[in-house]
Amino acid sequence: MWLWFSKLGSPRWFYELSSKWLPWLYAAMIVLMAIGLFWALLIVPEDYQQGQTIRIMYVHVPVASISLACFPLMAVAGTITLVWKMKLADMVAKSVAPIGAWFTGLALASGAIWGDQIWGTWWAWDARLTSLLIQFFLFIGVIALRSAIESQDAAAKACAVLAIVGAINVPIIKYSVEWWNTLHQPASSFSMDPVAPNPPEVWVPLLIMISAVYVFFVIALILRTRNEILQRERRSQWVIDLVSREKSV
Amino acid sequence: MNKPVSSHAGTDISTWQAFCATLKRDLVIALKRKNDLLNPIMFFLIVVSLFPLGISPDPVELSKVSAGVVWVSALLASMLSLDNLYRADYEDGSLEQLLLSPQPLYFLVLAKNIAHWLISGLPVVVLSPLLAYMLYLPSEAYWTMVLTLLIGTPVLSLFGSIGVALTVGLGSRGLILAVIVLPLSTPVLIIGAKAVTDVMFGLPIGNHFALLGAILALALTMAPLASSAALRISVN
Amino acid sequence: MPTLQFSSLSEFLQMGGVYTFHIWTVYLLFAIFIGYNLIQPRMARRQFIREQKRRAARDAELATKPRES
Amino acid sequence: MQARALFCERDERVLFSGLDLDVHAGELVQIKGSNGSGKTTLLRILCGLNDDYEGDIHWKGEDLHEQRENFFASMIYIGHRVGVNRILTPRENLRWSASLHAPVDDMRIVAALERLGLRAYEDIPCRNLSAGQTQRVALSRLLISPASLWILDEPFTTLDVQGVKNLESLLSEHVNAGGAIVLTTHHALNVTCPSRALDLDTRRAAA
Repeated sequence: MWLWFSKLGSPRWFYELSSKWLPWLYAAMIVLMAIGLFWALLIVPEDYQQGQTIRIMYVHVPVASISLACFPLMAVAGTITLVWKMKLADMVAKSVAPIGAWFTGLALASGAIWGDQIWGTWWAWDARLTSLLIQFFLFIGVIALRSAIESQDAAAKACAVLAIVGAINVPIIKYSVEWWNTLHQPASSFSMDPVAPNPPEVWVPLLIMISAVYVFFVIALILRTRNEILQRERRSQWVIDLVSREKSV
Repeated sequence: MNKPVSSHAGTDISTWQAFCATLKRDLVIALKRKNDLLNPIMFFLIVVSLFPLGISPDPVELSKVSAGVVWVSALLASMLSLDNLYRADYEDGSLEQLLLSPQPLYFLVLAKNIAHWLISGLPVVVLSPLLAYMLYLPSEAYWTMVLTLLIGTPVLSLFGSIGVALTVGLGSRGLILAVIVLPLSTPVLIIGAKAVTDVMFGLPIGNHFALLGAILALALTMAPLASSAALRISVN
Repeated sequence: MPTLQFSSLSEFLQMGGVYTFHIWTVYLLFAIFIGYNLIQPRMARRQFIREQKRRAARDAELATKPRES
Repeated sequence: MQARALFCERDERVLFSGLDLDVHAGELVQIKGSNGSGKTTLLRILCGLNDDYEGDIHWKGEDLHEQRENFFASMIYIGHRVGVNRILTPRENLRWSASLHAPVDDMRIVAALERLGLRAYEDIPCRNLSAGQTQRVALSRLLISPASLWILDEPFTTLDVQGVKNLESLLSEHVNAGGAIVLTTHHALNVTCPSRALDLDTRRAAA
């Protein structure tokens, strides 16, 4: 197992493997996204309560749920960097941070817009939106720390520690925000997590959308990690050959 | 009488002595630099007195926000004085001596955090009733506020120590410290401020303290470990 | 074919009239979000390759004509 | 202490690779090399402050990482930044750094300061001392610590002629008494004890 694990760690092996997988991932994303969007926009019936705005759910819920996964993923990559000193894990951790910030940002925007027609204001201190907001600050903190430290591996370890500390705090922040919020406002009249009470023709397209956005997440992560690999291995021979093979752009 | 160094029994005693010596050293340094003692207190006073100017002098208005104002100012005051926790030691090399000590770094970092809390956290707690009075906080909420601050401010110091340990090697560290530390301290702020406001409405606040205690326990065990790891990285 | 909710394109664009703006801004943001995160890495890669090519060319040129010390 | 095949790279520049270094009791090893040749980095790696290297280091036969406490207990490192707090007095500084290793009573602290010519300066805040005197405060830590291995990074800078002689006799005493020293310095070292030099520049040229 150990050989496999260390082989997995070599950036070049990851780069070549990802070049094989990328076309398939793109195909899967396009198919899933097409079906999901078509279904969500055109076929899902109007919701008796929120009308057409239920279609916003098909963007907000997938993006929000994956943004919640970004921080733990960054913490795991950070732990691997700290414990096994694997360069690739740090490259993944460095690439996850901006993607996580993007996901959380979009989740915030779509959540606020969706909430607007319930609370009548663009921003309401709803529990979910607030914990997304704080998570967004945590991501910005990691990115700021990453760019502040010049030397590559000191930044890697420092961000790993911050990612781990942050990942431990995300659930605490989530519950304290929810605990703080629900006591003031009655739980919002309709539930944002749709899977439970809604009929299948509503949550089936949602599952498709979630998987589509998930594949997109994997693609975006791979693309950024590949750039990171090229950047850090630019002196090694295989990158030089690769550059010479590329047609001059 | 020179204590044997590596005998196991010896290390437990000398760990305690190293802990006390570091604690005493930091307090002595703070006492010698008088203005470092005043900074957190003055900052706390100024920030709190800014709020009535910003909101309104009307007592009813102020008493509603007083708990939040005191808590946010306490948070910012402890954040402000975090910076010189490791900065001076990093610059003159004592931090390296700290890392090279055979005693577990956990206790030494804990000693420094406690010293920092005594310098910046405790004065804020002691001073908070005066400021609460200024903000027309209802009298029955005083004790709750002092108690929540007493439990909350150490957590701010402990989490802050992680942030400052991560950024000790950097040049521009003020902003990054805030961006890293403040999100981590939001739970304490939420629960603390809520406990005080809930007491004002006469609601039970038993579980508020349970939560605060739990977070303090977590911070006490986890934060120094993270700070030690961060220090080893920054001094690398 | 499952029943379409909207009979005509214009009705689809109206999206129920009341919250047209909301729904379409969310989907616009979604499109920008997907587009940016797919295109930006590719642009960065192209930029990287252009840089490396220029560096390789410069190194090659330096190697051929020995610099007078 | 045995270091095997040390490799260290700093900002894409290889400082040294495949470096072996043995330090035995009763020996002084001087690391020579031009500025930026990696002397300080090597010392920081040996003393465990910097773990960005490949290769392994053994202390008394066992791997360093396994027994950090014993190693730290019997090693003392004085770097460019000597670790003397400017607000505290020499006495307070020494009491604190002693407590990190092995607490000692005041008598030995005063004796150590006296040995390095700081007799009347025990209770003056270090910010009023000259650089040379601050350096001596740091060096007096060597006298009160039970450490057998001294790792000193350019200990002679800022010392006056008397200070240099004083320190050289101190080093010889320690080595002859069975201690080991690894140090870097730019001036011609004359110590009355077995010593050898390792020049990083010639080593790199040869490699």
